[in-house]
Amino acid sequence: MKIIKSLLAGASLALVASVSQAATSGNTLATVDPEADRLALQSYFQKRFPKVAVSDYVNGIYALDAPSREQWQEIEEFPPYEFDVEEGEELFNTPFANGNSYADCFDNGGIGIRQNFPRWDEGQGQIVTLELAINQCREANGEKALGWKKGKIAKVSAYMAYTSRDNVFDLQIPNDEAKAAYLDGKQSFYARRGQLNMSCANCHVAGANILIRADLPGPTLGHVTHFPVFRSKWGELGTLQRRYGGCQKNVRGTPQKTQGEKFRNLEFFQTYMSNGLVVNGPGARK
Amino acid sequence: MAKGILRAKAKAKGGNTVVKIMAKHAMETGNRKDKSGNKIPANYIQTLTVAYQGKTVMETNMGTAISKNPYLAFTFVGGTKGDELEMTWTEITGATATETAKIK
Amino acid sequence: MMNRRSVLKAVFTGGLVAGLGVLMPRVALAAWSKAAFEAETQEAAMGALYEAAPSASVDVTLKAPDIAENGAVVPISVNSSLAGVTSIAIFVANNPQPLAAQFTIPEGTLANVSCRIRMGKTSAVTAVVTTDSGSFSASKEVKVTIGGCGG
Amino acid sequence: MNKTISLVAALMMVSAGVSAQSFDEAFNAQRAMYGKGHSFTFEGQTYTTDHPEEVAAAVEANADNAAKLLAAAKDQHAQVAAVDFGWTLTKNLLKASAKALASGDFRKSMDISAQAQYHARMGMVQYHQSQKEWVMAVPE
Repeated sequence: MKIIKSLLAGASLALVASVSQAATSGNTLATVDPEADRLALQSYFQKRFPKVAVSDYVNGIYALDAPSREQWQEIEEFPPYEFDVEEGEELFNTPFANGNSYADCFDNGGIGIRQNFPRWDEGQGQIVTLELAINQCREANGEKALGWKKGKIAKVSAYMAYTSRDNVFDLQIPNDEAKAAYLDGKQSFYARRGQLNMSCANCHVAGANILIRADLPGPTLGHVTHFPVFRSKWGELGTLQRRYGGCQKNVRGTPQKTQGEKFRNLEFFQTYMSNGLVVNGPGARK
Repeated sequence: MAKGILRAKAKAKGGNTVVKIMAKHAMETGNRKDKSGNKIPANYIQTLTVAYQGKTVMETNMGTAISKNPYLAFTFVGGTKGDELEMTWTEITGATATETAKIK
Repeated sequence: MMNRRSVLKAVFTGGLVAGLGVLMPRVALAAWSKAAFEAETQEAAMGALYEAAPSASVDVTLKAPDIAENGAVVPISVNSSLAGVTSIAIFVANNPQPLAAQFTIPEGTLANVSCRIRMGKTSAVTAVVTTDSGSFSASKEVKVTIGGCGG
Repeated sequence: MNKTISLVAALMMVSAGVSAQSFDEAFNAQRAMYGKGHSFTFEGQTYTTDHPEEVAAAVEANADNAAKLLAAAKDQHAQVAAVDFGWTLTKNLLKASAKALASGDFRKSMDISAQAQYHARMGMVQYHQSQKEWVMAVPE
């Protein structure tokens, strides 16, 4: 918590400078400024919802809408994802046929590391999400890759997130290739798609907490911290990229490929925007 | 303890015990249809009884309107940390089991 | 079914008349009433459980959202300050089977329960609390909406 | 309070401030109000609210023309799919058009092809926009 507070103080000091910077943080590798983007987004939400602490954005729409928050808190009394975390732990600790296990593939035995994903992988030359790393781990040990969107992969990911709760996201952009991935993700975030001609930003920046029919879209700040998510609509756990595909379908666009480069870069951009916030996944949503 | 379908959080506090129970169960209503249009037969938990030291402290009868993964919270007077609660559930199919949870 | 229903009623009335409500109704209520749970109207469900229609009471508190986030999982809490509560039941008028749940409250258990219910559409939700001296209710309309994001 | 504003209104507010109406804006407004086949004037000139695809489809309904339009729509759809900006309903339109063509209902097939091609073309427009216009998207 302390870390969050000091980050906050830093953010508010840098506010004035960052806003004007954001306008010029461009769409070329030379001009894009991820840190300015992040601070501009924070300041945007702080201006719109002055009473909401930045650290509360990890709770998504529940940070902004009191009636939904009340119901969500009731649900969190005994969250529906608890079974999944339990099963995820079991899966995580079950050795592969070759005797290795997930723990062997990750730093710190895979415990408390959710905040480091997605990350730029120098060897692979691409962004690696936690789910991609899970399947790469399986394949490296002669196991079949899991389906990307739900079921076992979501459970393992949920358990890994659960062991990382309260750890602070601090994604790094170590080189220009990583920056290019960030830029690509940013582009996707602001690209209008589908018959409804909407971008992620339409609903989750300007449209946050504004009714779309009967739904209140959550703010993009803190959007990714609570994934994977047990969504009441799904009645089960699902990964962030399952939701990405769902959103793209909702605007009547053909969804992009799950764990394809576009979605991984988008996840990288979105998670970078939430740097400084804590892991609170898995979460429960409507 | 073999893992059943129930998870319970029971906390002794100020002379009372607050019990929260969730069951892993789809609670099929019998009103839903599968992809080929056939009715999915009803299969839901009908009763859930909680006993403490042989005395029933809560008895729940459930219908089709209870959500998937049913949740129940209540409070009874008494209860000591470390003691066990006995929880018995019965499905509409007749399946039944008793599971236990410790008061914390 | 008529048998169980009339037994129920008989025990209930008997309990009231003889003042044995402390013990008797509990035994009867413990049985899962097919007539009540499979009834397709709220009147029928209530008729299967209660001798007389419950009267509204300020001593019954029903906590439910104004607008449900998701009709599949609507958190509901009921509590009552009435003395001698023996059971609490929850009805959703517009559901295919309106009786959602029935809780038997033995002595020593507080008249305060929470659960999560399904609601097919906007409906009145009614909590009925039964005590030695009758049945009392509280109602609230809970709106169930169709979502914009693939809802 | 802000919740009573519809999202559409909110989005419009973001783009408000652009004063002069461009041709595209005028066209879209007229199209939204009157549908296709309506005439309007813009800066002294008269235009119709038809999409170019609809104009192209306003030729004699025969097997040859219908097949050509369907092929063009499929081609455009393949292009937009390649850049990952396709719309969900387009596939079914193409199927419906092919079905109408097979059953000899050329007019119907051509109208549906026009719609499908419009979808695919707009997807391409979105793709090109995404390459340049997203940068100012963090509202001030």
